[in-house]
Amino acid sequence: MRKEIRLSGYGGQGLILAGIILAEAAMRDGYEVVQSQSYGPEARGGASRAEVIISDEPIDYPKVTSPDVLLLMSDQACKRFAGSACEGGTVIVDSGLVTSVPETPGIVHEFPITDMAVEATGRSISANVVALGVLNTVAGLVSPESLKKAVSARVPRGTGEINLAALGAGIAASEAAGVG
Amino acid sequence: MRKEIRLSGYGGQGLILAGIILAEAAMRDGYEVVQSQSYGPEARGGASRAEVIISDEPIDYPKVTSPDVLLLMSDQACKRFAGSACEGGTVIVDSGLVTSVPETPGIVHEFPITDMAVEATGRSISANVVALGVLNTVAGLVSPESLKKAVSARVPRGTGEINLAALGAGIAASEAAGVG
Amino acid sequence: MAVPVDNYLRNQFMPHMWCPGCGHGIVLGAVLRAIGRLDLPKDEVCIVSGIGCASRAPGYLDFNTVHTTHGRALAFATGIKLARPDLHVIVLTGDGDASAIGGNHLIHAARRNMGITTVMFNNSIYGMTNGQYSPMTPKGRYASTAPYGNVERNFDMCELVKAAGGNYVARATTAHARQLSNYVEHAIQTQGFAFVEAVTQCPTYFGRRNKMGTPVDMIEWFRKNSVNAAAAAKLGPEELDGKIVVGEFYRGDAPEYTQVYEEVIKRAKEAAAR
Amino acid sequence: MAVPVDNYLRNQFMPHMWCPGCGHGIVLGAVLRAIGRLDLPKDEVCIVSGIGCASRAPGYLDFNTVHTTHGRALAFATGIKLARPDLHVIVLTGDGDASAIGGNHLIHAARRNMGITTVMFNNSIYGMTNGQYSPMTPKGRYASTAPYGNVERNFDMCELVKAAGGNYVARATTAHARQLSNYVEHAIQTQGFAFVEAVTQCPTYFGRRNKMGTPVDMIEWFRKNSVNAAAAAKLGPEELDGKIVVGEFYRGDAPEYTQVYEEVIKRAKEAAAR
Amino acid sequence: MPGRKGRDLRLLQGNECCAEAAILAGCTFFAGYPITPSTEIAEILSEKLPQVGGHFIQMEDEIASIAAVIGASLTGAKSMTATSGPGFSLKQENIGFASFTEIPCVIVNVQRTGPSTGLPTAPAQADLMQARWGTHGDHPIVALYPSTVPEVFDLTVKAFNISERLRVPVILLMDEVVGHMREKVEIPHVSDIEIINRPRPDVPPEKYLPYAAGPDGVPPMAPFGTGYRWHVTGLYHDETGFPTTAAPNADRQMKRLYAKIESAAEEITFTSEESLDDAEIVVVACGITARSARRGVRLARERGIKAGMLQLKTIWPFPYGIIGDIAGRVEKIIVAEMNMGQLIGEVERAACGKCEVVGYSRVDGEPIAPAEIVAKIEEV
Amino acid sequence: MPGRKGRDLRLLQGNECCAEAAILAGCTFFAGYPITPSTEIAEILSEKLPQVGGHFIQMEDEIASIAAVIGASLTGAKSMTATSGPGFSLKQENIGFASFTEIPCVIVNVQRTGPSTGLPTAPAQADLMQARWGTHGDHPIVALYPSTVPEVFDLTVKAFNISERLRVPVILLMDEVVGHMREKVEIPHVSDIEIINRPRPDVPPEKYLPYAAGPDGVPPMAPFGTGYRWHVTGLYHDETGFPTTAAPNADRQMKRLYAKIESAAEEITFTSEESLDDAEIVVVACGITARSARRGVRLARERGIKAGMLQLKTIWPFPYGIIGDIAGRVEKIIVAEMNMGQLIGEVERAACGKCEVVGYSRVDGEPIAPAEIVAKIEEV
Amino acid sequence: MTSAASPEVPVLVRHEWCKGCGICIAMCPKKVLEAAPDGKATVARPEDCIKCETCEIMCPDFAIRVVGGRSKGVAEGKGDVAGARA
Amino acid sequence: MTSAASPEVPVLVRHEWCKGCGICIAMCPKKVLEAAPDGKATVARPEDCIKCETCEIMCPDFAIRVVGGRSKGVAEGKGDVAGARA
Ligand SMILES: Cc1ncc(C[n+]2csc(CCOP(=O)(O)OP(=O)(O)O)c2C)c(N)n1
Ligand SMILES: Cc1ncc(C[n+]2csc(CCOP(=O)(O)OP(=O)(O)O)c2C)c(N)n1
Ligand code: SF4
Ligand code: SF4
Ligand code: SF4
Ligand code: SF4
Ligand code: SF4
Ligand code: SF4
Ligand SMILES: [Mg+2]
Ligand SMILES: [Mg+2]
Repeated sequence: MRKEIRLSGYGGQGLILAGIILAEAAMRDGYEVVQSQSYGPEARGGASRAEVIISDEPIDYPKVTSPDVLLLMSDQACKRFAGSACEGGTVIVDSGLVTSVPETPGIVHEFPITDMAVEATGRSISANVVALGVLNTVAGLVSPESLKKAVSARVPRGTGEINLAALGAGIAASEAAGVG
Repeated sequence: MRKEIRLSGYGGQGLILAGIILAEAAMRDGYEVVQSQSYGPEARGGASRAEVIISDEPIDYPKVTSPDVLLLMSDQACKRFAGSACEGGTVIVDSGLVTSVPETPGIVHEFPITDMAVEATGRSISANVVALGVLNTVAGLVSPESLKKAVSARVPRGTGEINLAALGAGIAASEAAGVG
Repeated sequence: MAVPVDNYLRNQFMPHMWCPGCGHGIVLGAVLRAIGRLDLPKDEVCIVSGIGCASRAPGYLDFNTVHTTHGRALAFATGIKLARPDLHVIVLTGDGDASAIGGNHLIHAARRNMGITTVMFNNSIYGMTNGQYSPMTPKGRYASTAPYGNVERNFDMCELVKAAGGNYVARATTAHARQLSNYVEHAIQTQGFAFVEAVTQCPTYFGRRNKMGTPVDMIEWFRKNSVNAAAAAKLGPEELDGKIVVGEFYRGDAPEYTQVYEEVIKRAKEAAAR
Repeated sequence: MAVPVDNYLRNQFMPHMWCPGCGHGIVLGAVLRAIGRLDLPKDEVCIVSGIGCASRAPGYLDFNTVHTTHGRALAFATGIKLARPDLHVIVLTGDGDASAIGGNHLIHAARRNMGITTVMFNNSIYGMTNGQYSPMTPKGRYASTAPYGNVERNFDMCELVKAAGGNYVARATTAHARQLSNYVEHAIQTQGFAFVEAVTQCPTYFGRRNKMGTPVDMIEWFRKNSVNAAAAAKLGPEELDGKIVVGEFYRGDAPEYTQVYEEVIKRAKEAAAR
Repeated sequence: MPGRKGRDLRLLQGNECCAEAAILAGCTFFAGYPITPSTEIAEILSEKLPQVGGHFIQMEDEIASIAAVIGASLTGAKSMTATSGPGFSLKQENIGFASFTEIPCVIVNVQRTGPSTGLPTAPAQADLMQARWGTHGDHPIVALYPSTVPEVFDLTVKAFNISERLRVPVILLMDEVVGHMREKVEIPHVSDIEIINRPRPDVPPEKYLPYAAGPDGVPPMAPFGTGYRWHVTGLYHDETGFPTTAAPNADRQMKRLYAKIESAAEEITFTSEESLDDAEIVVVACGITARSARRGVRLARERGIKAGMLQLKTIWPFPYGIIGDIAGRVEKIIVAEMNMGQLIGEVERAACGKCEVVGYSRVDGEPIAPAEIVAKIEEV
Repeated sequence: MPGRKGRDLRLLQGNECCAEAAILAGCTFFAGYPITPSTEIAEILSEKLPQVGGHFIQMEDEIASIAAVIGASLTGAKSMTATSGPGFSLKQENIGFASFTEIPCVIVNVQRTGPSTGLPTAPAQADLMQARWGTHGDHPIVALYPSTVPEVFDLTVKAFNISERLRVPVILLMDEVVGHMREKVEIPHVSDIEIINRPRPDVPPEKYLPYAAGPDGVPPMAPFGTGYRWHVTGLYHDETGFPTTAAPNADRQMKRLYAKIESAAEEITFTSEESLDDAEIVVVACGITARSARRGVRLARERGIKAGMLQLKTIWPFPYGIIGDIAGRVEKIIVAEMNMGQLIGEVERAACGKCEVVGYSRVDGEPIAPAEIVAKIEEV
Repeated sequence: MTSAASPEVPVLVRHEWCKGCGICIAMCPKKVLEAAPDGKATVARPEDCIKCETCEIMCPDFAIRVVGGRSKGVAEGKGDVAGARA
Repeated sequence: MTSAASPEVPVLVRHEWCKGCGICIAMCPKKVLEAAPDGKATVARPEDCIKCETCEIMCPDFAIRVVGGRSKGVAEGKGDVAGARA
């Protein structure tokens, strides 16, 4: 098993942290894992991206080429990465931010992620963790317990509660949507 | 024919200039020539040295190993280089400056070179050119005409006369001594 | 005839790569307006920079432009100016570029009084590398390499350049964009080395780390915490602590380097002719 | 208890390599007498130099000594001081070493206020490489790379170090060997960065090229052309032209770097314990 | 944060891991100047070093950084700096000084695509030769090259140990990709980490000859300020440490410096291999490329090709012997690297015509993928 | 001072000759920082350049010197700097910049015994590999290496010509001995000296693509301030000169840089040989060592040994082909060099096992004498 | 290419260049400008504009041009931003 | 090892270290010192010495030691050389 996950949006959405949390959850589940992210000009202004590879054997090639799971949290991210999803892969879109989803080989699931975050925690900044909840529920990557532990371990001090709420909101919404 | 000449004394005696003049004279005579000199700490305080190789074929190895002609103008120079002369080579010593000549495989010719310079030109600084006159007369390296031209071309502006006088004094003295 | 700013931009590369609200664009605008008022022919302007966010400026400008190595802009510019004294050579540099790795070239260009205008975009941080402290980061401020607060004092770059021998020295902030532009204009008009420190906001790193709010908040902060030179002269060190002194601090009239070197050429040619 | 100078020499390497009449030995004597009066334990003194005639000093001194790379003495010294704040770190450097290639490290050491005493042996020339002009060669003087007279102005290094943030700044010449020694003593006692410029004679290159006569003549020249700081304050720039201003110019009390860093360690340990 | 089974499992970025490993290896001093993609090492150490009573300083440039590191090392502190291409170029003069004066220190170069400013956030493996030859004059150097984050841990510790043991600057070459990616690392308990400290004199100060080496060629080193007053110079020096221009000494000194590395070559040469035994085609690679090479070789085996791979974790001293042996028993060696061909020169030299050596290069800022390796294996 | 037969025969020091040749080659700009044993070049140019209306400046260090040289070259001035080991190390970052941005310039390195401060007035040939690999990242470079003062003249002129022709920094490696010795040189009349100038655009400014190269891989270069406003950057850039991070461009750009040198390799490879035709043992050497090798080979021939020699005047690009050919027809190659073995690595690579390659090194600051060469020839 | 199509609009905002930093909006002494839903500047009260050029000078993105401004894009003058707002 | 063997000589010159620069000779306020034929310093008029230590402080070669000087080789005090000579 090798799962490639790409989280993309714009700088400031916290997607790199989301990638780290997901990777750490996978590690807690005993998987091999590699997490990486975009640097360079695209990290400033343009599309930002975090990538995670989860595998049950050592990961040789650490780059994501055609993600099994793709999170798209901006129009620019869509433009750049929608086509990169693997055939039949899971594509999660923040429907509140993305105005139109370009063609993609994956199967699109739309959630108003940022709006959900505002609703659940009052802060749009926790959209990254909401997204994690959604994404993991839809794609079934790691155990919910590990994900929770990883969230607690990695979010900034004092934001644990809020972020667990965000995670819960994401999980609940996707379960409710019947895609979990 | 390959002749190795080493001029040695202390910094400030102008022996590097003397080496250049000798080399230039040899060049004017149509010889191949290499001139080099000491750098490094020994140039400051310790024994200074200039070397000339004159040859009628291209000079491959440009270092002097056992000089055919050796000029010694200080005790330190004697100590360091007297032994380096080749068997039967010409060794010219400034008898006014050198207190004792160590053993040498060469044949020693003593001249009070610096005193001669003061006598001939009133200036000890022209001892280097006096030495050239002596050395060339004794060892017969280059034509006197070329030597004169080289002196005129290389000594500082306005010192031509004095230096030609010095050269003449050196030539005369060695001729008088019957070693020319 | 004044030339509008747009005329100096390589529009095809806009929008530029600077973050939203980054003050570098305001400083660059001030520079371009100064060039426009002086109506310098584009072909006679050479812009040189080092490496950093600020140093990306030349790529957007329709002059002879060089984006060199980190800290070395003034050394490259010195070669350009000496080989072509008729060019207007302007160095656009960051605080790290100019005061850290490039500090030596700065003081030597000032000492030689090279006819170069230097505008230092001082955002008190290494922006390009994501927010480490620079020699212009005030003591106590936070940065990614100063997690416990910066223990180093910042240079007073204007004092330093003056002490090194520069002929023109001034400072303004993005809250003083008009003066800033005037200072740059005066700097370009200076014969000899001219230095303008432009205090500017990096909301992304300096602002965020130090909880300074939005770009607008940062500009407001500059405005509130600035004192002009005349007023500053009447204040004591405690009162000036944490304040930004703005103004034109020095104008000298030492001869410019390349002009002096023309003398050398004259003398040398005479000597050679003899 | 004062310790005599001889005790600090590595006698086996004497006589030293400096030319007859070279002022470097006088400056070094002044430094050693200061150390002797302060009675610093040899094991607690670390002497650091760069490259040049002046920088050969440490080889002759019976302390912890490092002869580093050209211009970098202060950067090496910064590492030594920060890792061992209890050592007395003294940098002996030439004008080329400190003001040319090493200029940046000098201003940054001053800005950081590193607890280092720097004595710059200023003979206005690159001695070791046979007499090229340095950033301390006065305008108009001759050097092997200034055959038509030097076109560059020299730094006022004391001003520069002060502007950069040093806590102690003084200048004397070999004609003022006693003051010089006192200044070095004060420098060593300074908490923070201390800088003493020792104007000294290079008879071999600077003297000879500029027809300044014997070493004695050069010392006399220094004496005649020196003005003390108090007197200088009353003179105009023309009157001061070509003069050497000697004296103690500045004493500051900014906290020393390694002491401030101790605070960081304290805070960090607290943070880690939390 | 212990993981399952009580092990200290951590998800660490390569750069972060390097910083953690440095501290566990005993590093107490870091001086640096920020540069992508190495900066995280400095950032993390600025936070962690003072926590253990160590010192962090951001210097005015890279030249000053390596100088401060050497200075600190003179006082006995295990010292490190980290940089990338442009900074590595600037450090070269003082790396030569450290090599020649035998002051231990570790220099991390997280490589990016050069030359010049290049592509600051893209990976390349083009500073391999510079790591060996970047400074002027003959000089000994050691360079290690991890390909995974756990290897970063291991080789960072080894870098300090080798540096201390042999009194030589050790360069840790890293790929941008490795520096910036997070992987699972098991951090050993500090008591399980082998730590080597520089040899100290066992004679009293009056008897101390700072450059008199034992049979292993490594002279004992007394920290400054401990009663041993010695002299350090970048001039040729004899056993006393004082300069001499004597030709026989120069010869002796230089040859000892080379010999001390040579005689330890075996203990400091680290490689890792895959299916080498019966391989007919062997891929030689290092760093991130070695991962793809490993996968590529497995895929090739699946297709029935007798492929193998050799990962070089020690680049300098170069394992000529090991590669020469392999060259003698295989048909082809493929050297895969992210540059215009650097390692391949050394491999060709080592192979000495015993087998064909072909290169596979990529120089566009993208890592080489396993499929490319397979294709190359199939092609040759 | 015309010599006999109206020729301009002069007795010149190597460094002096380099300065004279530079001016005759069209050099109008020099920036440098003094360092033994190269300083005379600066000293002479400080006097002579203003005499021809050129500019000399002594910068604050070597980094600034090469930067100023590149800056001046941007305005169209043929520019040069001169240094020795420590300064050469410091210049590396900006040499990479010049190589990558294709700004012509000549860098003289009069080598001394390194590493670090080493033996500042003693010769060594230990910056050979640094000349190729001193800066980070892949980059093209050319390096020439004279062995006599007349060759200094010739190769200095060629250095400028190649630099202009290929828009590449050219390194002139010299031995301290050659830089400091005086020999007879015949200075050609200026009209007899072939001078090559950098390609200039033949299109109007609006059509100018500063990095669009013709078939020879060399793009035309417009001096700053002549109406062509273009952008120079050390980032990867496309034909327009503006930065791009696109991977295919990076690949294209780097490969063009290598190809432009490769395609000119023949015209820029200079060697000199002695009795190669029927030689069984060949000595390969450069610089001052080549002189002893030549004499040594003659002496060996006198003793009936079929010896020959190959002098490399172009070190980079390395003449692998020429040496490979020789290796194919001789029994042994002896590589004589004043270092711990640098050239020999390249020779071994070129020989590729076709003949035995043995080294003869001297690392004590003294040149290799002809007798040593003879002895080595006899020994192998 | 600008958000102002009608000729009487005194201030042009180059929408593709604007990054929505809000500086012009905050600095305009007459509150002429406002943020659009995407955060970028729009001219909300053109009639209030006094053509002081503060917005143009303060825009870090060269995204604002005051039509027929006094100084033709090379604004000079005394007084800092505070002055302009006062 | 010194040119002064008898105990009453107030100034010792280390002959092997002296380079004959003449500084001590010129600077001595009492003309105690003179140049020997080899240029090196000798104590010509020991009886005139006032032990001011100027010679010791001014010797660049550490070749002079004033016996029982006030400051035991760590001379301090006010006044420059001119002062000492006055
Ligand atoms: C030799 C070298 N060292 C370090 C770097 C990394 N670097 C790039 S930009 C920069 C600092 C930029 O700061 P500043 O000059 O203040 O400009 P800003 O980004 O803040 O505008 C650094 C350290 C480099 N490119 N080259
Ligand atoms: C990197 C480097 N550049 C240049 C040199 C050559 N060099 C040695 S000493 C020196 C100048 C010394 O001048 P200064 O510091 O004034 O000392 P002085 O010899 O005058 O006492 C120079 C340029 C060097 N050793 N290293
Ligand atoms: S990082 Fe800071 S300096 Fe750089 S563009 Fe962004 S705001 Fe401006
Ligand atoms: S060259 Fe000058 S500075 Fe150097 S030792 Fe001689 S006199 Fe002193
Ligand atoms: S010109 Fe002045 S009033 Fe008009 S919109 Fe701009 S800032 Fe406001
Ligand atoms: S200041 Fe410029 S970038 Fe910012 S909101 Fe206004 S128009 Fe847009
Ligand atoms: S101590 Fe004073 S008086 Fe005595 S010899 Fe020395 S200088 Fe002259
Ligand atoms: S000052 Fe010193 S070196 Fe000079 S003559 Fe006197 S004793 Fe000798
Ligand atoms: Mg900045
Ligand atoms: Mg000096």
